[in-house]
Amino acid sequence: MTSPLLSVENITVSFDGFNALDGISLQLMPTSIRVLIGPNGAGKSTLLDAIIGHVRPSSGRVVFKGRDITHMEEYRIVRDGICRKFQAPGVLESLTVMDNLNLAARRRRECWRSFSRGVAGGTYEQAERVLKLIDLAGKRNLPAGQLSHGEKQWLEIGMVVASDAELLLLDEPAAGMSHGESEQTAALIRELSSQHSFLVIDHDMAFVDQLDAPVSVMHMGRMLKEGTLKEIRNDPQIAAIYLGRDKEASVA
Amino acid sequence: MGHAAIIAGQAFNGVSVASILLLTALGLALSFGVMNVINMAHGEMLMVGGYLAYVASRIAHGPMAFLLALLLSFLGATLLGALLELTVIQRLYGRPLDTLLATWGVSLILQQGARSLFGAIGVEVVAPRWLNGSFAVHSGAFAGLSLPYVRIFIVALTAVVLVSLMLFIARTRWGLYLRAVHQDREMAQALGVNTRWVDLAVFAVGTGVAGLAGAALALIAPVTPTVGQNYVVYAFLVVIVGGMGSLLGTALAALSIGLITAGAQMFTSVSLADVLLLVLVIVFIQFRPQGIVFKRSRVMKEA
Amino acid sequence: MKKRLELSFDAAMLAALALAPFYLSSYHLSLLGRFLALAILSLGISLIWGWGGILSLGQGVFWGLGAYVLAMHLKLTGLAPGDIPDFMMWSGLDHLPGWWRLFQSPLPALVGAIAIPAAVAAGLAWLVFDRRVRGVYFALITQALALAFSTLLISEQAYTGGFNGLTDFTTIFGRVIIDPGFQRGIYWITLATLALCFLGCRWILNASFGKVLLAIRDGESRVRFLGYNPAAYKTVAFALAGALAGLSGALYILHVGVISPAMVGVVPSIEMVIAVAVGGRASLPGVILGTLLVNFGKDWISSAMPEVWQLAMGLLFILVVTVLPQGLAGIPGAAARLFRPRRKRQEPEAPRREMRKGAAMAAQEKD
Amino acid sequence: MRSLLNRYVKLAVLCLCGLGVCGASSAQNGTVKVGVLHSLSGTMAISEVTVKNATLLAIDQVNASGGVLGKKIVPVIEDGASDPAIFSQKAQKLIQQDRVVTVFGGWTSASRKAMLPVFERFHSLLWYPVQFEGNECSSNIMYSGAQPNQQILPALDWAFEKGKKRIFLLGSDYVFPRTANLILKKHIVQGGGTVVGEEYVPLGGTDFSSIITKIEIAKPDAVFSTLNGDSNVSFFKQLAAAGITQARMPVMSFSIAEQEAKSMGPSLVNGSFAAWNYFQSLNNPDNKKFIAAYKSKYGKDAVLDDPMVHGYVDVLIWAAAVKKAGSFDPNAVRKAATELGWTDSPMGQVKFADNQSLYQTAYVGQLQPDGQFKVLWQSKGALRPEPYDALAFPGKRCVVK
Repeated sequence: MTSPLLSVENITVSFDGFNALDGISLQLMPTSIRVLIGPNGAGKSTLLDAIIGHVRPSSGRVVFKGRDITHMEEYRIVRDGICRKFQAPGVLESLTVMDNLNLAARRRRECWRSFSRGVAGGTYEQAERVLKLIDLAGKRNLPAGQLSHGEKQWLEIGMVVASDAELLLLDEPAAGMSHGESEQTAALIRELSSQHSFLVIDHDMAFVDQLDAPVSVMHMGRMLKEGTLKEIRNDPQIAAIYLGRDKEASVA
Repeated sequence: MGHAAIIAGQAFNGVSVASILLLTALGLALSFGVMNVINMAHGEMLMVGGYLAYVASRIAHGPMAFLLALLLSFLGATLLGALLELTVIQRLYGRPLDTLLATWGVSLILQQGARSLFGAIGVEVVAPRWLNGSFAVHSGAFAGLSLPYVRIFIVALTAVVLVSLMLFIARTRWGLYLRAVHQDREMAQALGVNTRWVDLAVFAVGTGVAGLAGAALALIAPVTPTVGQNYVVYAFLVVIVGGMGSLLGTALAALSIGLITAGAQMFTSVSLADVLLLVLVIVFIQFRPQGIVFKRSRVMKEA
Repeated sequence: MKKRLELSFDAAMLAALALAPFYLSSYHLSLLGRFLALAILSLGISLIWGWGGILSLGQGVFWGLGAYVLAMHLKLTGLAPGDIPDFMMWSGLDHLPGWWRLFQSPLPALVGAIAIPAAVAAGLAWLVFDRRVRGVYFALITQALALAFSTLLISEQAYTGGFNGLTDFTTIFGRVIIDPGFQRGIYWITLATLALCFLGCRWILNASFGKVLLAIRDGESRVRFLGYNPAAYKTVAFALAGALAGLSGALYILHVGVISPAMVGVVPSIEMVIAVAVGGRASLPGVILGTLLVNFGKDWISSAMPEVWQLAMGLLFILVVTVLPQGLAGIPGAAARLFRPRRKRQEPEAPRREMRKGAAMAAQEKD
Repeated sequence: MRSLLNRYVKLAVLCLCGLGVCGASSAQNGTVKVGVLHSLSGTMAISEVTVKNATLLAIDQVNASGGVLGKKIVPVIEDGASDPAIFSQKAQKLIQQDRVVTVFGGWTSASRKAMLPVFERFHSLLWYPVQFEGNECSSNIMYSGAQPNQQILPALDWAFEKGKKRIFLLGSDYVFPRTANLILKKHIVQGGGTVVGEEYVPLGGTDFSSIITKIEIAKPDAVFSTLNGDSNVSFFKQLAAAGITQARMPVMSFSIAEQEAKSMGPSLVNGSFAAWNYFQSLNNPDNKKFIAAYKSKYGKDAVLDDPMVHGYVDVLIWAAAVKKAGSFDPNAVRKAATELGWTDSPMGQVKFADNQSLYQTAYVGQLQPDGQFKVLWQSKGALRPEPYDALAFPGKRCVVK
């Protein structure tokens, strides 16, 4: 049996006495996809925050590739191989599409190595490859700020992919996308899962269905259930939570 | 004068310095917390308040005239603040650094305006007779201690303003709106809070309180076109130390800065005490970059 | 083709400036020289503010450090052996403090004038940026620093010359400063230094460093989550700006012959920023132009109508920031947009985007 | 495109500079230009504008009496903006662009120190009207303001005469107070007194609470104050609020003259003391004429004080020296000025000593409710100016080339 790529062990995160994450655990194998769903405020984004070091858990630990990364600096965690796409599109608006990808693909990320003009071997090819993958080759020299909302989402997924991290955290990658776009996104993620692992948050059940991956349901900072989407859909307890609290349940 | 009297006297001096700082910083902290705007012309609101108190003291006479002056300073500075918000600040929401520069421009214009109207030489507001003299202790451990009534008045005024602002925010409907906008602007907007009005009101009231500070300051110092500049840099430090948008944090920060300054001035020169203060602030943010009072928010938005 | 045209313009510009000693009066040449020295400082401000999004209201501190270090050297070279500077005498000192001796010889003084401000800038920046304190907070801290620096200079009169500052320099590197030929030499040295700094800045901004800096301005957290350490990049940028400021200060006093606390405090520091804003904060040629225009303008207005200067300055601040955030360098672009048909939807959407960005920044400030 | 345009603009700037050269003016026949360089903006404008007015009054009077050497004097007024670098820049402009024959101006020592190298480089002459800390002696400056031995030390003599031996030194944080206090300390100790405290506040400082506590602890016989400008108002207000009266602890100020007293409101400083070389209340015919002329030019409510009268006297002495030398050459003029002999002036008899500073009388006055000083004491005749105090700076001597 291979060891898990990521192992979240019993993590608690509290804000002013309120536990956003309440002793949560999660394991993720290499080259696998896991989907996180749950009503608003369940702590999904906070879990991603905790993994990548954006918030610090008050107890528990995060282990990545056998190393405890709970108290590592964010940028070191990223250099270690975890990359995240945030909920709101966060492309770098005054850089061109290509520069966005180049920055993400760069391996030499230390400041003192940033004064050379040339791009290190492989970076450029990597960026080119991703550019084709996300279908923005025609807009390579456009400032990212001028892209449409869907294109920005794609570019940001592209940046995460270009970073070549082993674990990619995607927070609502399909939000605001048309039906066709989100289908394409799901296909892309499935395709890439042969090399990367994904932890995906999304509300759009059609999208989750297309990912065809195990689903974990979160509620009030706890892990409620894990299983296939079908199992989850048929669980009366989960239906109650969704129906009772969240209109989005109607989508499911 | 015994040691106890000296220490008590200096502590009181620290509190009285802190009071003016707090009155100045309250508006800054409020508008920074709610609108993410730092108004570099805030010091000039102090100056405007001072000049209005001067004008009022010229027009009205009698024992209660100074209370009228306070009212006039507050209202005048509030109106000016509202005008500033409508003409300049409003156009620059979301560009906090540019707001800084534009409001610095406003402060230059206000200073020059004051110079043209009142002259470069400071004017003086004579304290009302009931504030003359001081509260003196003649016997016991605190013999020799004397607390000027003017300073006691300033401390009391600050306490009243602070408490009423806190009550206003905690108890009234407008306070509720304010807290909502402070926590999540977009959500508040979606829930039907008119954020434009909240912004305007917060900014105007904040400058109004600074005007009050100016009138209070006029009791112990001359009103000059540049009087605000002396205070506003320290008020900025108070906001940094206090944490964004927290009245309690601002009050604690003002108090600590006042007391530290008063303490340091006893052992070293006034200039070195100022330098020491800045060093302490930089050391402080190493430990608490978010300030004394900071609520960790669940809303972690990312750019 | 376009590149060649640009290059020839660069050369023409440089030639026009290099020949200035032959067609400008001695007074105007000395003005131009000191403003060119200031333009070096402006390049640094453009680096941190225009590209890195770091607004510093305390550049006068680093500028002043450079100026004071060189001024100390100049003061020492003008002394008879065993003598101490006059202000030390009337402040009650009877011998030269040890750390003054550091700058006795020219090389340590020249290196110190650049390295000391750079080191101080780096130290401050690291302390602050590593704690993720930035934006408005950083601007306010640097402003307090400018105030503290000038207060300290004034109060330590025995070591710094106090309020009067340091003045009355006679020789440098064995040459007599007041010699007109030497003045011309200083002008050319200033111009050459400015040209070199300009090229240097352009080079590092075109390298990945510049891209990362720009990226940090757009979204600091985003850059951090791409595996970069923004604090390190910002610290390096700030140290570079500090070095440029120090160099600028050192050259400036060769033209002016005096450095005093009044030239390094809160108000001069913010005037340095406005010159950059007028020129266009993110355009290197723009900031040089802005610096020359604002300073010549100040010289002219303050001669013609002194009381108007402060009003003009205030209006300039407001107008540049609200109407012309790109500064003069933005005028050609704005003009071009006027004559070209507008893109659909792009224009009306812009303010809303700003607003959203503002809200995000508000939440992010000091995150 | 953008950068191209920038370059055009830059070239345009250069052309403008070039035009500036052609526009450089030169003196016409029948007139001669003099520079008047004071801060008309910034923190020092308060004080310096009045000196500028007095200087202009004197120029008017000289012109009215036919000018000098048959030429009308044309003042070129420049603003030093309270910034030493600008003082140096404008001094250079006056000498090089406007080709003035001499310059009247400066107030702070910082501005004088910044201008000094310029005047030495271009061999021009500056007339400096304000009392200062001494320790300077340039052949290109005429120092008409008091040296320490003409203002501060006489005040100390007077205090000792009155039995006030425990002195608290308080000043704004800049060069004049610090150096003045250094000299005072030596003389206080030598005269058998005690320095019970020495404190400085940053220029423009308004909070004196800690310092007043220190004064209360030290219990001095008198406070010697070299506070500048508006800080005085704060100090006196807070002193009064703390219940300290002038009768209990008198303050001797070296920077409060009639102007300051007027703006502070005389009631605040009533009863405090000051030492100067001129008070508006001096009773002599020249002073009466001077006051009348000034009021008719600048309004009935105008008050006059020491630096103003120096700015006025400087012009008159310069004109006399030019006549004596028969030339506007700075070198000839400064020589002639030291050889003029005693002249009557609003401040009594004065003359320039060979060290280019002014012989003048010291007065101690007490502020009256009407804002005027009552002269309590005056030195025995005009005092010889000593730029270097013999006790504090032994072995230093002023020799003008």
